[in-house]
Amino acid sequence: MLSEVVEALVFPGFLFTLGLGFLFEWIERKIGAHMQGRIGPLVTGPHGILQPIADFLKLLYKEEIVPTFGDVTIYKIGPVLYFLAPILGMLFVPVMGTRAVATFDLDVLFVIFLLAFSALMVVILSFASESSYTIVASGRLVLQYVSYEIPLVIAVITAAVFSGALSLAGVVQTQSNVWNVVYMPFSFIVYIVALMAELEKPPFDIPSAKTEIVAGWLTEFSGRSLAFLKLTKEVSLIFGGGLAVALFLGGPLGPVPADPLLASVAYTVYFLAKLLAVGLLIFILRTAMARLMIAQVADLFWKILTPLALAQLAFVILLRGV
Amino acid sequence: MNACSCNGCDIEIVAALTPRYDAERFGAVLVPSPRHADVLVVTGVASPQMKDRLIRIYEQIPEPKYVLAIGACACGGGVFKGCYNAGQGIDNVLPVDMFVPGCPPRPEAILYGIIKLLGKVKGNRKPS
Amino acid sequence: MPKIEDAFKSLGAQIDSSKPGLIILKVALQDLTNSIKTVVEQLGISHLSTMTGLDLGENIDVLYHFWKNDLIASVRVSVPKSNKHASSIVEIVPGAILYEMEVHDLFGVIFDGNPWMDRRLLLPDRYPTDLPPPLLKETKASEIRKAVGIER
Amino acid sequence: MTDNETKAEAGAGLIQYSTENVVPFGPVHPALKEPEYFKLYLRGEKIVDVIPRIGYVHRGLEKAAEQRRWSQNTYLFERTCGICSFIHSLCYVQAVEGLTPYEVPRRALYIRLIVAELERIHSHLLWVGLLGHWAGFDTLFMWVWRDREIVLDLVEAIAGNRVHKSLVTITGVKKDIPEGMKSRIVERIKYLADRARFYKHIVDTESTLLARTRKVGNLKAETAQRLCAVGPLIRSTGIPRDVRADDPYAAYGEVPLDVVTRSEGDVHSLLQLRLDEIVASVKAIDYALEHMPGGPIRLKIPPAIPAGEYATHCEAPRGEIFYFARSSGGVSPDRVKVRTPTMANLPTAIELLKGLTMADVPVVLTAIDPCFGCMDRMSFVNLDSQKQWTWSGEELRQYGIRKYFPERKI
Repeated sequence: MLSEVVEALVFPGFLFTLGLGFLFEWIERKIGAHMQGRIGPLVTGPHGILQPIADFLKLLYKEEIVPTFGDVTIYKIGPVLYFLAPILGMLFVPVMGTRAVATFDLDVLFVIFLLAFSALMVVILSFASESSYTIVASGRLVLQYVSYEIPLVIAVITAAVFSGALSLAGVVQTQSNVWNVVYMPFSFIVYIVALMAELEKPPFDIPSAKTEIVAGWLTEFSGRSLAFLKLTKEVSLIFGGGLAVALFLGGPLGPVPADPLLASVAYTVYFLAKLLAVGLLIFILRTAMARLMIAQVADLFWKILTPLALAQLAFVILLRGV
Repeated sequence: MNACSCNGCDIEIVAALTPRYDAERFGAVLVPSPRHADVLVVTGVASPQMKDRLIRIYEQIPEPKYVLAIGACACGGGVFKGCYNAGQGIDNVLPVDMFVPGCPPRPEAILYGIIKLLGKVKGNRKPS
Repeated sequence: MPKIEDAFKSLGAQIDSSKPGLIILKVALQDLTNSIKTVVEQLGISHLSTMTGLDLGENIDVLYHFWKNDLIASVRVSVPKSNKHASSIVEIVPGAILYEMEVHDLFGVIFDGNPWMDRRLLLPDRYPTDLPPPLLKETKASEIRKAVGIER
Repeated sequence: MTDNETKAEAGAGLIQYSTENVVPFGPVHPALKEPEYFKLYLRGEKIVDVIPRIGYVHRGLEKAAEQRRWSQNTYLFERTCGICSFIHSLCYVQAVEGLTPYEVPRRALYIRLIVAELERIHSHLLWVGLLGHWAGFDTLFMWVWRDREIVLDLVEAIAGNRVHKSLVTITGVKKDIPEGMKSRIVERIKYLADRARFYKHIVDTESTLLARTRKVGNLKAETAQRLCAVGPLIRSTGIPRDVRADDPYAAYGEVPLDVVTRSEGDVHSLLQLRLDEIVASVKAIDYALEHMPGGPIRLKIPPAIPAGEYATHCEAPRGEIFYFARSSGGVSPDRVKVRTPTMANLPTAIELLKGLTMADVPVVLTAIDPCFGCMDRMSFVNLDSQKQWTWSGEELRQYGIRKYFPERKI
């Protein structure tokens, strides 16, 4: 029983995800800076690696201003719920081996629910802090959410249908020799684009557009809640990326030595490598694009990505059926 | 924040963020909302029209907050001393922690001001 | 260029030979609008660069500067300080609306027919209405500074 | 309608619900983000009237100039605007030189032209970078501003200061361009010309940026002409109005310069136009450097300026800038009038807003993007229901898109 708790709390669970979250935020800032010819964080820690942690800690002990006219209770508990969703999700992503920490049969559906839950939590949060900016931001959030949710779900379902299993562990097992992405490159692309929309990475960072509506739905948050919200953005990148790895890139599978302990280490290394690859892909795309207008985002998703995802699903069903 | 400035200091502040000077090395990043900010960077002579808005913005920043006055105008009215619509510098509007003189100060001087401010922050550990 | 210059001569403008490309046409207050109309319609000079106010002691001169390729032609009108009223030329040159507001803010000349005369363009909200406009010679900058509250 | 209205009690007369926060805190793009405020009057959906309220950056320069001596004012007027500071001092000095009988040495005229064109390149690069930042394309912003440093280095080598050059005196120039520096300038600005062509390529091909700039806020030539617009704004509608070509000052008479115009009048053509102008400026500087005559660079003149009046104008990066100086023979001026290019472009901005429906307002504002900042605050008065509410520029965008989203084709 103890090893279950340790696994949940320390290794592939809570602390591991947090560490990865800070690491990936550092990678993102560094890559973004270097692509723009800058250096990025340098002073805090070796090559500025401790910069995200320093920002997080600084925000923790800053004063927290709670808007009186907003819905105060949701304003207080909201960030914590929003923070828990991806953390919980990470428990279902197989890291150490084909079985994740807490896998049960229909966890693909549960994972989709978690994705949807964190998106809607953002909308509730932005309504809770009643300022003219956040109301506008929530309008845009809903619009963006509606546009990317359908293709995202279709992409995930395609992978599950093809592997014939509704649990992530099952999907990973069927990919032992050939990764899913070979059969369904389009749904992988759709998944990545939809994930960037969910994480509000440019070109889809309209709800929290820095230059337009101040900080969008983040405007009213400060101190601890802001610290958690920023961290959640990174952690949900890890969760989303982990899902992409599990569904399309064969999870932690790869040539592995026999001895079980060494095997789990090798699995983790594969998983981290693939996760890093997905992360790099997103970071490079993020720096190379301008921000789209909300109407263009809806156009992009409804007119291009959804039919693409459906076509891919049909193709996979045909392939599977025959 | 532009409290009635001629933009000279503003473009030098923005230049301090671009590749050649890159304030992000020290972790200084543009933050879109006062709620997220720690340091309020003010330029300009704080003319009467802008004074009360300057104070309102200052109040929206959570503790511990610092004010960095950049440019001769922010430090003491600068070349516009005596103009009928120009104040005498930011310090009789807000409690200023760090002055960066110069019209406009070079981006290196602005970075030096930020680092000195960081030094000051380390000095008093508990929020003021 | 000569065509426009002697057109202006016919309207009675004095041309200062030492400053080429600069024509000043002195006009009485009441036929301001139709002289502007002749400049804009007959001579085809439609670009009004700006309007300048001058405080000359007993009356305020308002100059309308027009620009056409290499010529700056200015129509000059002097408004007595006793009743500072002039007719607005917004119908002829719509671009003049802000310049008139500016001259109104800084010199107090009221342009009848300008839709936004009651609004302020440049002065701070706290500028007291009883204080004379800033650019008149008699108002001292320190007076304004005390009234507007930037000096104790 | 968004929740602000439902929150305002109905029928309680003119309810003022506005966060009344005019100053755009958060240095979104500090160089251009100066505070200003427009009041739009609506008849139902259509905007009937627009009232500008600027003056947040009004410091009373013209009054202060009357208390300072002629030569001191060059430093004062240089600081009306940080981005086009040299052109302000140049235009002021030319206005004063018009009053004096002295002849400015030709070498000084050439140096003035070179530094003025360098400042135009710096201002255009700044604007292109900030437009990228405004559209959320930070990479373009960083790259363009990195290249802008080259221009600032050159200007610092010539004049000693990056932003406020303080190079110009009445009838002359303070510092000379030594022979050795010429080759360095030529080689550095050649690199800038290639970068400008590279950015033109990006602006044309990057799909996300194109989506944000093509067909945004197109301005018709007739409106621009009627409202006395100036500079790139009017040149983007096809009218070649440029003081450097029409009424050449400094050495522009002797230096060949091609005036760039486009026809669509939208933000995309403004971007193209400014990048083309950078290339044209580079050519002009090359020519001026080669044909620079020798001789003195300034004259010593007595401080008192003979009585008289003179008006002159120059081509600032954003359009025609106008100076009027009147002297009563004394040591300090009797009256100095300044009209910045953005003041001339403001009526065009207002005219474009009128007749628009609320939905199009933010789109058009990004197009005009006047020098003293983008509109960040607008308050509406609905004449029918007498309700008044204030939205940030962005809330308009949101309202517009939600209202038009179904049938609007971007």
